[in-house]
Amino acid sequence: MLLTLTGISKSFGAVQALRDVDLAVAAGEVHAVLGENGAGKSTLMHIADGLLPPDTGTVAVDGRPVRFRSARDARGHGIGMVHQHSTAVPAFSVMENIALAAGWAVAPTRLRRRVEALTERLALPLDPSLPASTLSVSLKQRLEIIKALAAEARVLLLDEPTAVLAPAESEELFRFVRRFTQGGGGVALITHKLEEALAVADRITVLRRGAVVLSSPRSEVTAEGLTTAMIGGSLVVAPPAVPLRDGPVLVQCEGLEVRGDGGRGLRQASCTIRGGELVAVAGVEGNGQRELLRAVAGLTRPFRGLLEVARPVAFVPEDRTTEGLIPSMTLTENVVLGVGRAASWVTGRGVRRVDWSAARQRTAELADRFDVRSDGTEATAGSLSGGNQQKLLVARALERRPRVLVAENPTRGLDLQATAEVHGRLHAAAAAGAAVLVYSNDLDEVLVLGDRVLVAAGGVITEAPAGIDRVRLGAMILGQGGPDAE
Amino acid sequence: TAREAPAPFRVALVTPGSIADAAWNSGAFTGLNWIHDSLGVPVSHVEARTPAEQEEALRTYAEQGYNLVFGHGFEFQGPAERVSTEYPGAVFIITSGERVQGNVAPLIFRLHEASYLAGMVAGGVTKSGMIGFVGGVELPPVREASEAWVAGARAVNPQVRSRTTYLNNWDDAALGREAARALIRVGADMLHHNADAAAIGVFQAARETQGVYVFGANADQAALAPAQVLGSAVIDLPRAFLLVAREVQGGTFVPRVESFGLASGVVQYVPNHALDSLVPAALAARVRAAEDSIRQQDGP
Amino acid sequence: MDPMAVAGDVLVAAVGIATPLALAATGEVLAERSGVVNLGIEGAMLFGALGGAIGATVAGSATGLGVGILAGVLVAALFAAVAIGAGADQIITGTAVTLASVGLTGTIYRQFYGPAGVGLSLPTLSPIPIPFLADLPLIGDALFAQPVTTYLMYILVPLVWYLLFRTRPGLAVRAVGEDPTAARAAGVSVRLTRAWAVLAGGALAGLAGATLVLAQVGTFTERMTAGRGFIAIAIVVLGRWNPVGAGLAALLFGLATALQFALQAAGLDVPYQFFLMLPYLLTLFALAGAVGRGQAPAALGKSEG
Amino acid sequence: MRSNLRALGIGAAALLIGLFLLAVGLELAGYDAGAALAALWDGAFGSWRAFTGATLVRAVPLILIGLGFALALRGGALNIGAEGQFYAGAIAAAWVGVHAGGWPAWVALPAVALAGLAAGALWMLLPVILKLRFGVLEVITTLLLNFVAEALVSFMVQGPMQEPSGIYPQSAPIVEAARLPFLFGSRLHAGFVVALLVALALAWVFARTWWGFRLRALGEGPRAAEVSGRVRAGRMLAVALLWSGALAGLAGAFEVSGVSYALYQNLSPGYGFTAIGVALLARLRPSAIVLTGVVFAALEAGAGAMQRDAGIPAVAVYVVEGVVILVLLLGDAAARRQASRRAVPVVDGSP
Ligand SMILES: Nc1ncnc2c1ncn2[C@@H]1O[C@H](COP(=O)(O)OP(=O)(O)OP(=O)(O)O)[C@@H](O)[C@H]1O
Ligand SMILES: Nc1ncnc2c1ncn2[C@@H]1O[C@H](COP(=O)(O)OP(=O)(O)OP(=O)(O)O)[C@@H](O)[C@H]1O
Ligand SMILES: [Mg+2]
Ligand SMILES: [Mg+2]
Repeated sequence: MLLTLTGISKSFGAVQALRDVDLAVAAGEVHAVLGENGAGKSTLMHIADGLLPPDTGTVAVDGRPVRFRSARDARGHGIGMVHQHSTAVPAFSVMENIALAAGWAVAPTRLRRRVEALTERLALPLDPSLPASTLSVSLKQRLEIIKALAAEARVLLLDEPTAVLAPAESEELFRFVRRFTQGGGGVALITHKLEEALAVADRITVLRRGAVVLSSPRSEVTAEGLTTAMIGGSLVVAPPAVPLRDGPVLVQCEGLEVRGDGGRGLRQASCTIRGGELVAVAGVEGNGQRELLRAVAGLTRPFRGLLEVARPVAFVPEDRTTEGLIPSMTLTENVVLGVGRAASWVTGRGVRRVDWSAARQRTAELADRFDVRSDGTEATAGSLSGGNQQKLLVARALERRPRVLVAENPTRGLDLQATAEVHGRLHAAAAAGAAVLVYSNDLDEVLVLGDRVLVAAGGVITEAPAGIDRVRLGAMILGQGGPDAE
Repeated sequence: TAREAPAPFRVALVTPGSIADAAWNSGAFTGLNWIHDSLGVPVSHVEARTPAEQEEALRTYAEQGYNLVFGHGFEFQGPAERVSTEYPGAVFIITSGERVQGNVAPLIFRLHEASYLAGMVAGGVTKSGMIGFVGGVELPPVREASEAWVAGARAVNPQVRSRTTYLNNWDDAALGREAARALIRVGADMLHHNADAAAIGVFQAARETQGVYVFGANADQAALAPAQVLGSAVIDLPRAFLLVAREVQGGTFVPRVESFGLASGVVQYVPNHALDSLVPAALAARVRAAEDSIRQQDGP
Repeated sequence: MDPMAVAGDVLVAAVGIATPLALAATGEVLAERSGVVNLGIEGAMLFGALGGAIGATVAGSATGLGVGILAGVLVAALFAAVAIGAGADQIITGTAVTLASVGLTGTIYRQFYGPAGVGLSLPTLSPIPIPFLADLPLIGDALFAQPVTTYLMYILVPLVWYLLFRTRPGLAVRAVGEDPTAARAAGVSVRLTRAWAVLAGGALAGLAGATLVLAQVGTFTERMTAGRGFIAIAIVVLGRWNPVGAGLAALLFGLATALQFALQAAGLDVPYQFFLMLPYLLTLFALAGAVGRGQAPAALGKSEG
Repeated sequence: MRSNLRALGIGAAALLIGLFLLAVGLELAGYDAGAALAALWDGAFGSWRAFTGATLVRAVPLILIGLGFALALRGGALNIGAEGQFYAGAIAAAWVGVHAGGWPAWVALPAVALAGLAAGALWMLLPVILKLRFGVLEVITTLLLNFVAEALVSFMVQGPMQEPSGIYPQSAPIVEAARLPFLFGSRLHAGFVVALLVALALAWVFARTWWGFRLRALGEGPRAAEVSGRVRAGRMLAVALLWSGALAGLAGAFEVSGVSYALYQNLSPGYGFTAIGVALLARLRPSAIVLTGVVFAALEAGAGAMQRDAGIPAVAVYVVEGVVILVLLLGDAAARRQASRRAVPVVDGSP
């Protein structure tokens, strides 16, 4: 066994995140770890990576017990980790981030060559001199993977590596994972996508509420069995709402042009979205969809063209801990910030006051309704698991009762049940008369969600024909001469 | 020292800055120690840099029953006047003060008389015809000293030109040095100062430059640059302090404007005799004559 | 007088004034890049000055520089123990360390040289002209006929730049200053890295203080640094947290100060207070003129609980 | 609650240990530690007179400036130019106070206070403009303007505002009507009450108002606050900074109209910097700022008493002050660590 975790327990205050968990990663094997949001997957990986000490239990490498005091110790034992959220230093360039993680020398020319060689070998291209802060979420994820692999790890801990990757990128990653295990490495892979786990894993462990509820070889499990184990029952999917016909036009754009970071951006978009419609945008990162969504959300000013958007608008940004939530503030405070003074708990004229007890009460209701699992409404947003943060963001956006709802990758990192719930909410918002505009880098999600599908390619937004299938949509986002992600 | 007295006589001093400045404040502190040693009375000292602290220090001393409180600088005049009405039993002596009011009395040092003599020497010795003065903060006694220094030089040599630089600081010796060097650059070869500790940099600048000489202030500062200090305008603060303290202790003190000039011997121009050769005999004689005539005018 | 010569002399003064500022600011760049604002460098400079004076009294200028550096490191160690070790607020810790340093240097000085004892006058380091270079017109003397401490500054500023931007320890320092969480994920010890950066910064501040004594005034006086530590911190911002930038900003400030005195000495009929404002106003204009637009290290000043 | 008590206990223990070490240090240096610490206490709290006239009088500017500092920092802006704004306020207040002849007190006093507020805000205007227009960090511009303000006061008291005889570097005294009344027959002026009211008001703004909440959101998560669409960062910071300057200006005005009655050059013993410690130690909470303001003021008041009554030289007193603050910090850090056993995210997504 390359890595063995035995009897691991861990609590944060009143929350018991892990309860007597065992997990082993063998050489040549991919061990998938599944579980709903907040099940304790990331916590387990943090313990394996030396970032957190377990309350009880042992970590062993090559059968020998070890005691990690920092990630550096874990690195020393050949363990590398890809975090769920980017751990890149934003002010650093890509290559500096890689040097930091891998312990490489930093002389620029040599470093650049080394990084280029690495990214080429891994088939994960990334411009070494870009500042990390300008990378899109998916490129940040790519950087995470490169960082972990640069350090010559024998064990890779991958915490939802594919959550923000396009299908083609995910396939690249798994090709790499296979090469890695064939070379004698071992991989622990966290994912919410069942088909991924079933496709690449040799062994699957399911966590629920901090405890192992299933652990078997791949050959002995089925998708249904896994689902049941994960959520302790069967998936509840809301019946799709009936789309509203002929609602009022709430979003109208004509010859819209928006400047993006680094020259690219939205070059041309014309669209009309009516109340009751759910429009999904497909596209590879960097083809103008981000600019379109942000312009509709009122965050960036169009450079040219017409844009009319009904108010209020709510926006769910993809980067949930810098643009969405304020990690150091409580759930209530984050909800209050998001809903704004339209909320009933903001009272008075002139000097507006916040009625905190009303806000707390409402937040508790929202958390309950959207199944946001936390230590209570006064817990900080930063203490939530990634999926629960996302649920809070969506709950908060809907609480505004927006006429236009804009969301970027709204189910990134959500478990099956939560994904189904968010989809249901988006449909319900549309059914209630809102115009909903969603971008997802997951083509399947685009197809499932969208009443209509827009395609972003080369900075131009076009409408996909009704009833388009996955293959043709995939061709459209890549094939029409648009610039690739890199 | 144990004394059999119902209310022991006690003396306090409030300085506006550190007593380690080898000049204005250190002289006062030495005076306080002299009082302690000669009269055998308890003494106390506080450093107070802001107007609020200064008033509070005076008030607290009076409240605690100190009989004699020295406020060491003109800035204590106002606070002392305010405090004294509440404590008629205490005597407040304000060095460089302005006027008598109740039991507040100034102790004035006409240091500028000595600075005038220093200026005469400078005016006679300068080769460039340019002299320079470095002031800490532009306070009345500082300005008077600077003006007298220039007047003295012009009395000997009407063609002398002069420059004055202020630091807005009493502590920054490195800045004092830069100010002096800037003066030297425009041709000044005779320097004088009234900048307390910051002036140490002035001496350093003189030591660094051939042919530049410097005059000390407040204390005999020849030791700071034995080969460059031609003389110092000196206040014998301890002597004056002791004099007043004796009177107050003896009950003979009558509030008055007590002003010390050259005649009293409390203010002196002290030449550095090691460099006497640089001062022509005729000039030295002229300086002595001027000194005598000032003493005469001062005289009782 | 020859205007060229006057200008040259002003430049000489500018470089002299800039030297301790540049040294201290370079040290502070190191600390701030690691995410630590050390207001204690004023105290470290003061101790460096006292150490320089005592060291030079006992065993000459070279020893003085060494003792000054050591003294600066000790002050920085006190700061690091409280602000990094215990995770106390950096700004208050720095203020307290400076306050204690003002007092301790004064007390120690009086123990050594008597309560009112100035009288200490040390030989200062004399300028060492560098052959040929010192003969350059205008800038020759200013840049290449300076005391050894200025040449140390010429070496240390690019050295710290190299350290920060071209070596692994430098990368770790910057990572810790930008994003301690990410740095920890990469296996870097946040506290240790910060401690080293602060100690190195203290060494440079100590050297800066010793420079004041040994290359400039030749003696120690209480509070003689007179706020230079705070100016150095402003210079760090002006230099955009880059040692070379800080060196240039220090030069700008030195030039403005030298100019200020030159103008006062020129006997112009303008209230001297306006000349006193000059260096600060000039710096403000430099900032407005786009020089000062920079980004502070993202985790600057945030203590690690 | 229990853990709070425990934290308090640990903080107190750290404090006691630190004070004990300080006492040992003083004894080793040849001073009477007992007498020194007793004088420190007596000078600050020993009598009603000392407490009001020495401690609370000093606390007024510390509290006001500390509140202003906290206001700006809540929104993420660092105002370290309070010293300059204090002087700006003092200049304006002295000017009004000198020229308020014939005004009744109910006109003169508000006029003086308003002058201080306005001048403090005005002194902040340049940093605000430079920040919004050119992106220049307020940390450095406010700091630089301190030096400019000091030179300006020096010019004022020797130039346009010099007292009539033209000898002393100070302004003429302000008229009686412009002097703040004393409270409870002590030397404590009415500015203290205003400082308390401002603290109350600010506590309310932070805890209860929409504006105060958005300001805090801006400080804690600037990007998220802006994306939420609730906060216009530039405008909000400008307002917070201007108020921050105004409060420091008010402190300067009160120092003139409640303590010194004239403009002097070195009116402030560094209140603008000490107050930063006051605000930070209080973790920017207004009620706590009142408390830490009094603590720091007590320390300064006690410092004078140590020189006066225990014969400790001024320089050694600085050491005591510095060490007491460090000891306070260590106690606080120990207490905090005990209280916040709640884990912080080890690796979260926030860059
Ligand atoms: N640093 C922390 N402080 C407090 N609670 C925490 C902390 N980290 C995790 N938790 C809690 O521990 C539980 C497990 O969290 P963890 O991040 O491991 O979940 P996860 O399985 O990775 O979920 P997701 O799929 O949403 O990423 C959650 O209830 C979370 O709120
Ligand atoms: N109390 C307030 N004081 C000052 N500015 C405010 C206040 N409330 C809101 N604003 C500003 O007004 C702008 C609009 O705020 P907000 O979005 O909450 O209200 P709205 O636009 O009227 O309502 P809605 O968003 O529901 O259409 C924001 O930029 C916000 O900063
Ligand atoms: Mg997770
Ligand atoms: Mg709105």
